Amino acid sequence: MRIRRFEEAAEEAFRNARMRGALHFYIGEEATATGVCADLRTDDYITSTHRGHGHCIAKGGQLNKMMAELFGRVTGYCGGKGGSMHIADLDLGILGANGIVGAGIPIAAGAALGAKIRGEDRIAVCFFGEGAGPTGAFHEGVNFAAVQDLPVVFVCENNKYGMATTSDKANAGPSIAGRGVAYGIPGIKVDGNDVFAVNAVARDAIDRARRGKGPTLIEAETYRFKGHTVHDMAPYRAKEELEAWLKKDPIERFRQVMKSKKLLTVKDMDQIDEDVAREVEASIEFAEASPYPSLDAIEQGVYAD
Amino acid sequence: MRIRRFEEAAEEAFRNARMRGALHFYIGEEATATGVCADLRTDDYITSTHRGHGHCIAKGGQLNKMMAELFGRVTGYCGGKGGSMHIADLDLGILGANGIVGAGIPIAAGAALGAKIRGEDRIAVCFFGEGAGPTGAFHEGVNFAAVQDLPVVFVCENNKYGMATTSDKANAGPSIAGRGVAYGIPGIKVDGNDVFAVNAVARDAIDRARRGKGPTLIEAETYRFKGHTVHDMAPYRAKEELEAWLKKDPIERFRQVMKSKKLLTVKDMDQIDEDVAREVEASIEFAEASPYPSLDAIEQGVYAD
Amino acid sequence: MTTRTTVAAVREETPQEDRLIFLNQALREAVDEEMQRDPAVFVLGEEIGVWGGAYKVTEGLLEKHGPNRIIDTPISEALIAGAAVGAAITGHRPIAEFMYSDFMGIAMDQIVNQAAKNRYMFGGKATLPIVYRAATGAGIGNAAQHTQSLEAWFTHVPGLKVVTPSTPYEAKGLLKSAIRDDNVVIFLEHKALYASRGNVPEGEYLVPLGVSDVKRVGAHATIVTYSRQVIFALEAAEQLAQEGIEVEVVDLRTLYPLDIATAITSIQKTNHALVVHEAVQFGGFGGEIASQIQEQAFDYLDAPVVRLGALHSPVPFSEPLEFGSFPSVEKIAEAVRVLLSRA
Amino acid sequence: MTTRTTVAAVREETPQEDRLIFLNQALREAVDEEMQRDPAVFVLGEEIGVWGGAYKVTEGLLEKHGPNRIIDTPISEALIAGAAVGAAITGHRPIAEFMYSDFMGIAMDQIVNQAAKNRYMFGGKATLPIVYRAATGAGIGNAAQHTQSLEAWFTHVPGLKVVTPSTPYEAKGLLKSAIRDDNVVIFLEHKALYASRGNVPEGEYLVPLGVSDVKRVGAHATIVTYSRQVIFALEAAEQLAQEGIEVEVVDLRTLYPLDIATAITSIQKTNHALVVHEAVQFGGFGGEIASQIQEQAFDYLDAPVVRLGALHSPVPFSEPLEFGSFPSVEKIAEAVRVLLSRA
Ligand SMILES: Cc1ncc(C[n+]2csc(CCOP(=O)(O)OP(=O)(O)O)c2C)c(N)n1
Ligand SMILES: Cc1ncc(C[n+]2csc(CCOP(=O)(O)OP(=O)(O)O)c2C)c(N)n1
Ligand SMILES: [Mg+2]
Ligand SMILES: [Mg+2]
Repeated sequence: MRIRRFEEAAEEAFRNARMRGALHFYIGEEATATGVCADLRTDDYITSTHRGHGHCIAKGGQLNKMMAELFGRVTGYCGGKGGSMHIADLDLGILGANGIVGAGIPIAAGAALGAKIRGEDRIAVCFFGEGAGPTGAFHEGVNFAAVQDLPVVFVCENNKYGMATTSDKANAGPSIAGRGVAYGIPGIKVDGNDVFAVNAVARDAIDRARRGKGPTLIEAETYRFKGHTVHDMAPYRAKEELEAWLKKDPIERFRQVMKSKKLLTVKDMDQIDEDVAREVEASIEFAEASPYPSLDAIEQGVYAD
Repeated sequence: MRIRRFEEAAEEAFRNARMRGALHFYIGEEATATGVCADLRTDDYITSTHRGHGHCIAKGGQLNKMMAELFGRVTGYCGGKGGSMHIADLDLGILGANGIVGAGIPIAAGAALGAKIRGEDRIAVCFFGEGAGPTGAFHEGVNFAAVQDLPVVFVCENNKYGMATTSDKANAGPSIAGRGVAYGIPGIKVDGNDVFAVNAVARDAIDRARRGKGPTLIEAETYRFKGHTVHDMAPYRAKEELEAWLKKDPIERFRQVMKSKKLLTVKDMDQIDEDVAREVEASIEFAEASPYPSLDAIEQGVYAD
Repeated sequence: MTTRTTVAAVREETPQEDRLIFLNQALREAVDEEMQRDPAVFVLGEEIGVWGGAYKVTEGLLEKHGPNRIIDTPISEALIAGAAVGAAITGHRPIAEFMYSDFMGIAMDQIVNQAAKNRYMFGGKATLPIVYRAATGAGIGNAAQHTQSLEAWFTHVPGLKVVTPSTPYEAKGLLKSAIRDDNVVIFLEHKALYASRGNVPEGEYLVPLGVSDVKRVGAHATIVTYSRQVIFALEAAEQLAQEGIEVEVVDLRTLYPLDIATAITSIQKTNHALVVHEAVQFGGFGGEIASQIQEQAFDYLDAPVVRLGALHSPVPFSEPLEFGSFPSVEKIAEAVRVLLSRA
Repeated sequence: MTTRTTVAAVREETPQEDRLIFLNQALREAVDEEMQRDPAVFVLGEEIGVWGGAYKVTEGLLEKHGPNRIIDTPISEALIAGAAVGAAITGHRPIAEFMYSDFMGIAMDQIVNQAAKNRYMFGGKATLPIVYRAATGAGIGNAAQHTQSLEAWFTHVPGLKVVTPSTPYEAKGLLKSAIRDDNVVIFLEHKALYASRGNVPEGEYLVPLGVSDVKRVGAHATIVTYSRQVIFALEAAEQLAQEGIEVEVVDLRTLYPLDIATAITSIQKTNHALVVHEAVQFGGFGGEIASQIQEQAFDYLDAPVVRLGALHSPVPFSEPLEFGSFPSVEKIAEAVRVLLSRA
């Protein structure tokens, strides 16, 4: 069973690493989404960010629909209306990527509130970057979740930067996890590039939420291998810093562990790699072969009737 | 000198206790504003709340202008346009009461930022109720002040209730002061009904801010003797709770200390009491004798030209 | 068009019997009935439980429906709006109360960028049946931060519906329709009307969104308005009747979707249009109404469409100034006289 | 009125020499010059320092003026707006940048309930010289949360001024005037115009707030517009000229204070008015413009004032849909043809 999950994890991690055409790359941070979502049920909820491809795939999102959306085609997740920052798959509990930093936090609290009201054991996971740490939405959302003991896990992906702003210039205090105390909830820091470590911490937090014991605040330390967007060359970062982090590539590390623990052979993993590569290429072909939505779609889907 | 200040303090405290015609009474919480403002310079700034009479008086506000404003007269602080919730006296650094809970917090941070930019040693004090603790404005304001080491003192008046909501239903975590850790700034709890204790804590925080050492978060524990507004009979509070707090009347306690320490005689204090009473009555006469603003004032003062 | 309204009126709006209650009671009944009808409905907001709501709309509902469905929140307007989004998109029908519509400024991102747009951004898949209720308007000395009429902001946001009732009867029927609507509805209750009494029949009835109502029939001029100004307009019409001026009063009731046809039909008859609202005139919703009228009834107009809204200032505290800042019965009557004097 | 404009133009707007620069450069010069001119001026916002601003308006200013006057803030829009209030009321002239006007939803309380109202609520005593800058508008694939045109919200708030430049020349001159203005100015920069080039003279000049500009003279119809749509309107006018239709194009430049007189004078000549903006048409500022036109030029109109704005939806991501959602050169030209065909 664990192996099976790790296989999924691996597969998904690889997939993430292969994502292209996106505005905000998740490359280098795959272990976090993967390690967290590996323990979620299909009917659990996640809210995501502007850097949402990894979360979406880790929760089971379909590459074809994602890629088609990035291309603005009618076959995309949003029929081309949302684009990269607004991909959602409600059937998979993916309540949407979000173009507004921090905005997913109150929404996740609301989804958790809904589950609590219905007395279900579904939970919500809220992904957000450390750049969302200073937003009022973070505070209002986490405080309410803590007051109400809501079944939600807050996962801060601290990749050290929000555009060019370093975490310490954005967030006062020692750490995001350290804020747990202020809200009377557990705050845990974890190596966000170690899928096993993330998974272990997430499993406890998810379990805690499911048992109605309230929210947990996880801070996964990771790094944005690429620039903020496809256009950003990140001149504000030291070359050494990047190189040091490249050595901690979550996927490389995963491969090493798999190999040493003899859970997957290099051959297996290369095979997965190839399969994924093929799948991604197929999704691009799918997207490019898909038509654009027709103009009369513009005013459709605004209101439910 | 200390005595002198305490006399002012006493005088101000008494004044607060005598305020009438207001919407939100500060009665029972006078020691906090008094103890804090006693160490402020005239050129220091304060931001206040919907329950702002005490802050205004403690910072030197004039009873006549205040009372006239409550009566909506042209002689009031705002020419009748603001009312109780919007009294300001910029010459005294009183940047305004505020009808929006939490809104004064970013404004105080801005005033402190301004002082820092000019390289002055002025500081800003931000009063807010524990009900503002959950607002995004609180978080954004305190976080920024901490990141920038701004010369500001955040004073939370925890009077246990925000309308009918108890502090624990509003704020997660052990205490407001306890949040200091999250922002990497000192967080201090103090008996808000003991003017000497408040003054001691405030003096350190003010001094710290003036020396450019950054913000402090003070939580003064006090109690709202009256209902939330003049209309509220506070049926949601236990009679015993109120009685217990009435025993801790900050003014009574102040009188005891003054007497025991022989700093003021009962006679002196009754004298002050009488003077203040007369002053307050005079302010009411002043207000009632003042005319209402003329109708053409409605569109005046919207824009500077 | 007037016919359509009447038909609608007959079909869904005939009072079964006489019962005078306050507008906030009418709203309470709507919330209570819908909560009983549909378990997906719940209420969240500040002081709605123990306190019973700043204007007592939800009084007694905590005792009746419990803390799981009547949820007191901290002072966190962005959270209130956003939690409603999260709950709605996962199958609930939240009613979120803002104590004053002025506080919605804190929640505008969640209301506009999340609630209003999620359905569309997600390709029309998501459904967000949310009602954002708020007390709005001036007239009781609350000063500039507790008195604004901000409906114009919301009418400009695709994905939102905007409802502005003027009577207890409509308040109840419109709120029930809003709660059952699968869209995000901004429901603006004028705080000076909470204590107004009106006839509200026992039991089930709905007032549909998007149908204007002719509140008074007249031949000389048409006043198009909504919310509390409907009451003022009717009083003004009464005064003018003494002078032999017969005014028709059209209550839009919902600003989006907007039934302008009822107003157009009236104006084709009266050839004179006065648009009135309490909100600041400049940039107000009156501009949309007046523009549509002159676009659609241009050849029927004997005079330009005239707008009457609040003066260009925040709402002042001092009583004479406050009452002088927004349209009054006298100002409305005078505006009609001037309008007719022009023809 | 046109005369007044020309006078103003002559007095304050004559280019000294030719120099083609980008609009974001023009804005940078305005900020830089005003910072040198007045030590009370400083800038705060997200990514304005190290990054140089999302659209590079403040690039290089951190190096030049230092971190004390070019202040990178955390992602805290309410703080940005509120800190500007606190700094302004204590003697500074802050320029606060919102990366996208869409994010102002988070700061609406501070902008509307604090910045816009403090002076008035405090009896006209406080002075808040704040410029809130923001990138606005669609057209570069940013999707629904990074593309809105929200000027209508701000024009409806007494205490705010609203500026919407269409060319680099005006962007610089208007921004300098806004920074020197003692009021709260909402300065909306269309992001599709940052890379547009135009003639900007070296050195000091101002473009006053509250003065419209006739961008093209024509006899048959008047297009009243602002921001990027001015560029589209001029292109449409060019096309229509081929067909013998002479269109006059009035650029409002500032929406509050609003110089409608220049447009009225034009319409009294052309007898036909088309109001165009990129914002959603329903509830948009076009309603105010169209209403004032028909109020003031009723007897000169051969046809109703026509409005052309965006369709009723959030801005879609997919390119064909995005471009189809707001007014284009073709749609404007067609609207003029229809307008004239009616007379
Ligand atoms: C409310 C808001 N403010 C500003 C932005 C512009 N913005 C987009 S991403 C970003 C940085 C976010 O940093 P972080 O949360 O750490 O996420 P990361 O990009 O590092 O994954 C900013 C400032 C936004 N989208 N929303
Ligand atoms: C943003 C906002 N939300 C709600 C309100 C309504 N309101 C006014 S005072 C108050 C309670 C505030 O409690 P607290 O901050 O503890 O101050 P206290 O009244 O106890 O002095 C509330 C909810 C408001 N004025 N502003
Ligand atoms: Mg980051
Ligand atoms: Mg309190």
